[in-house]
Amino acid sequence: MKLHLHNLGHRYGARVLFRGIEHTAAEGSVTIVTGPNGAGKSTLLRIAADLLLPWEGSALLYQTSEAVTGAQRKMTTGYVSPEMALYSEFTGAENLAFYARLRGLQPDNAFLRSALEKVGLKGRGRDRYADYSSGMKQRLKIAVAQLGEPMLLLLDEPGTNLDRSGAEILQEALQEVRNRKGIALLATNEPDEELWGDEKICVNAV
Amino acid sequence: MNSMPWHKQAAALWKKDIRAEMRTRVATGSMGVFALSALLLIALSMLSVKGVEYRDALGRLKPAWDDAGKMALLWTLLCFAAFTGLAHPFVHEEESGTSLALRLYMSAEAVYAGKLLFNLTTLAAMMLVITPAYMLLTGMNTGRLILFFPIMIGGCFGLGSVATVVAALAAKAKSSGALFGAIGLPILVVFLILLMQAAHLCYAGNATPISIVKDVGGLVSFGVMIVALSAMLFHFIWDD
Amino acid sequence: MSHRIILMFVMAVPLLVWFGVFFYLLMIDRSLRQAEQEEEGNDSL
Amino acid sequence: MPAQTKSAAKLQGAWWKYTAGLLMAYVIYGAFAIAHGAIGFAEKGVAARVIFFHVPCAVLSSVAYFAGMCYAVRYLYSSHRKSLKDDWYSAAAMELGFLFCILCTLTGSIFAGIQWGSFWNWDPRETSIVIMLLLYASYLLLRTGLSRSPEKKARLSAVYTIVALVPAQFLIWVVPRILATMHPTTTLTDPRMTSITYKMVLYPSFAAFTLLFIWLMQLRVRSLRILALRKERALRRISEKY
Repeated sequence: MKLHLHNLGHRYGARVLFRGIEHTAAEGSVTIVTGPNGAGKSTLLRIAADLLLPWEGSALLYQTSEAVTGAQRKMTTGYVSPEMALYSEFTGAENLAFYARLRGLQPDNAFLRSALEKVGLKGRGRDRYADYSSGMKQRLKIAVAQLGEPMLLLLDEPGTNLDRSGAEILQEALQEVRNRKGIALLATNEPDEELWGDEKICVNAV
Repeated sequence: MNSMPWHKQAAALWKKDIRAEMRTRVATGSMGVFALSALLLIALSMLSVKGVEYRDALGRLKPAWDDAGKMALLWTLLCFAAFTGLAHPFVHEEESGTSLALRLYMSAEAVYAGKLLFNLTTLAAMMLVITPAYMLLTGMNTGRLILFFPIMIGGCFGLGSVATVVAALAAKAKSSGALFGAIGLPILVVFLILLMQAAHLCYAGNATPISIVKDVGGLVSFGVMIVALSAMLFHFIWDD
Repeated sequence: MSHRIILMFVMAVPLLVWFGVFFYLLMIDRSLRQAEQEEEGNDSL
Repeated sequence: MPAQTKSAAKLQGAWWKYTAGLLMAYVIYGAFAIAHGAIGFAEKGVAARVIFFHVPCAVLSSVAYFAGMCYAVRYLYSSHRKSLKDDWYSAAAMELGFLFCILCTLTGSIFAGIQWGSFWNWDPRETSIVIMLLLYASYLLLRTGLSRSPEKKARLSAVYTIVALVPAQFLIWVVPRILATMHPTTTLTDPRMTSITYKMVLYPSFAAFTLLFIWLMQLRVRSLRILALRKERALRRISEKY
C-alpha cells in the first residue's frame, strides 16, 4: 500500500497553485502537508481524494502493483474538510447511519453507539446536527471519515474548533491508521499537529 | 473492501431524501401549495367557457373546453408545479455543502439514480393528489382507462426525468432557482405537445391501434431517451 | 410604373443592407487580425 | 500556440470572403430579377421570392445545432486535458444557430403575412421554430449563468446541448408529421416542382449562406480566443504584481 504523488501540479485558470510535487507515502505513515494560506493544501488533498483531476501529474494509490481507481478508491478513502457539511435536518446518529450504508455497512444501534463514543459524542446521537456546536460537528465529521476503516485518511485542517480531548481523538485516529497499515495525510499549520507526522510535504505557491 | 453496487447506494440516497422531505416538506409543500392555488385559478377562470359550444370545420357542435383541453391544462399546471419544487434535492445539496461528501461516498450514476427516483416519487405523490382534485373541480373524464393510465405514467416519467437533469445543471449555476425554469421549460414544450397529442387519442372514439402505439410510444420514448442521455452524461455535471 | 421597376426598387433595399453588413464584417475581420497579432507578439515576449 | 495560428491562417485568405459577398449580391439580384413570380401564389408570386432567403436560413439553423452538438461531444469525450477550443466552436455554432433561427422566423413571418393572411398561424413548423428559438435562448442563458469557471461552463453547456438534442430531434422529425402543416414538403426535394430560374438562384443561395455561416463562425471563434487570451494575460499580470 502506497500513495504516489508524481509531478503533481494544479492551477485555476492562469493562477498556478503548485507544480512538480513528488512524494511517496509508504504504508503506516502519516504525512503532514503544510504551506501558507492559499498555497493549495486543500487542493492537494482534494486531488488525493480523487475528487479533483490534477492539471498535471498524477496521484495514484497502490494496493499491490496495480493502482486502485474509481469506485474502489472511493470506498477506501476517508476525508475531512472544512468545506464538507453533513445534513442539518438529521441527527448525528442518522447522519452516521446514512454514510455507513453508503459504505456498505449495517449500522445497528451498537455500531452507531461505539462510533459516537469514539469521537466523544456519547449520548448526543439523538440531537440534530444543526444543534451541534462547531466542535461537535467537527467530531462527527471525523467519525464519518473513519467509517469502514478507510486505508487512506485525508484530514484537511481537522483541528479547527477542537479542544484538547478532540486533539487526542485525532491522534488516536492517526494511530489506528498506522496500525492497519493505511496512509494518512494531514494538512495543517499548527506546530503541535505538525509533530504527529512521520514525513512532511511543503506546498508553496509558485 | 469491495465496492458497493450502485443500486444499493441509490436506494440509500432515496431513503435519505424521502426522510428529509418528511421532516422539512420543502419540495412537496411548495409544489402542493402552488398546484392547488393554480388549480383553483384555472377552475375559476374557466367558469366562463363551461357551457359554451362551437361549430367545428365539419359543422358539428363541440364543447369549447373539452376533455382533451382539460387534460392539456392539467399537464401545463403539473409542469409548472414540478418546476417549483423539483430543483430542491440538488440545489439543497450544493448550497448546504453536503454534495462534497456525496461525491466522495457515491458514484455519479448512483447519485443520478437516487435523485431521479426521489423526484419521480414526489411527482407521483403530487399527481395522485392533484389529478383527482382537478377532475372533481373541472369535471374532466378519464376517457379510456387503458390509455389514461399509460399517459399519466409516461407523462410523470418524462416530466421527472427532464426536471432531474435540468435541476442538476441549474444547481451548478449562480441564481439556480431562476435558471431552472428558464432552461427546463423549453425542453418540456415539445414533450407537452406529444402529451396533448396522446391525450386527444384518449378521448377520441376512433383511435386505431397504430396511432395509439405511435403517440403513447412517442411519449414514453421521450422520457427514456432523456434518462439514457442523462445517465450517460451525469458524471460530467456532478464531478468537479 | 411597371411591376418590374417596382421590383428593382425593392431589390435595392436588401442589396444595400447586404453591402453594409459585408463591409462591417470585413472591418471586424481586420480588427480581429490586428488583435491576434498583438496577442501573439505578447506571447513571444 | 503555433498549431492554433496555423489552423486560423488556413482560412485567413480573403478570397472566399469576397466570393461570399459577390455570391450573396448575385442571389439578391437573382431573387428579384432572374426568378419569375411563382405560379399559384398571391400578388403575382412576389412573396414566394422570400424562399431564397428563408429556406437556407431554416436549414442552417438546424445544421448549426448539429455542429454545436458535435463539438460539444468532442469536447466532453476528448482525452485527459480538454481543449477549450472545442467549446468555442460549439458556442459559436449555437449563437449563429440562434441568429439564423431569428432570420428564418422573420422571413417566414413576412411571407405568411402576405400569402396566408396572418403573420402567425401556429403552423407546426412555425411552432417548431419558436421552440427551437427557445432552446437556443436557454442555452445562451445557461452560459451566462455559468460565468465563473470556463471549464465548468464548457462542460455543463455541452451537456445541455446533448440533452436538448432529444426535443430538437422530436421537433425536426416527429412534430411536423403529427400535426397538419401548410408548408410544402416536397416542393424543394422534387426537381420537377421548381423551374430552371429558381434553381439558378436557389442553389447559389445555399452556397452563399453557407459561406456566410462559415465566415461568421470563424470570426466568433477568433474573438472568443482573443477574449480568453486577454483574460489569461490580465490574470497573470495580477498574480505577478502581488
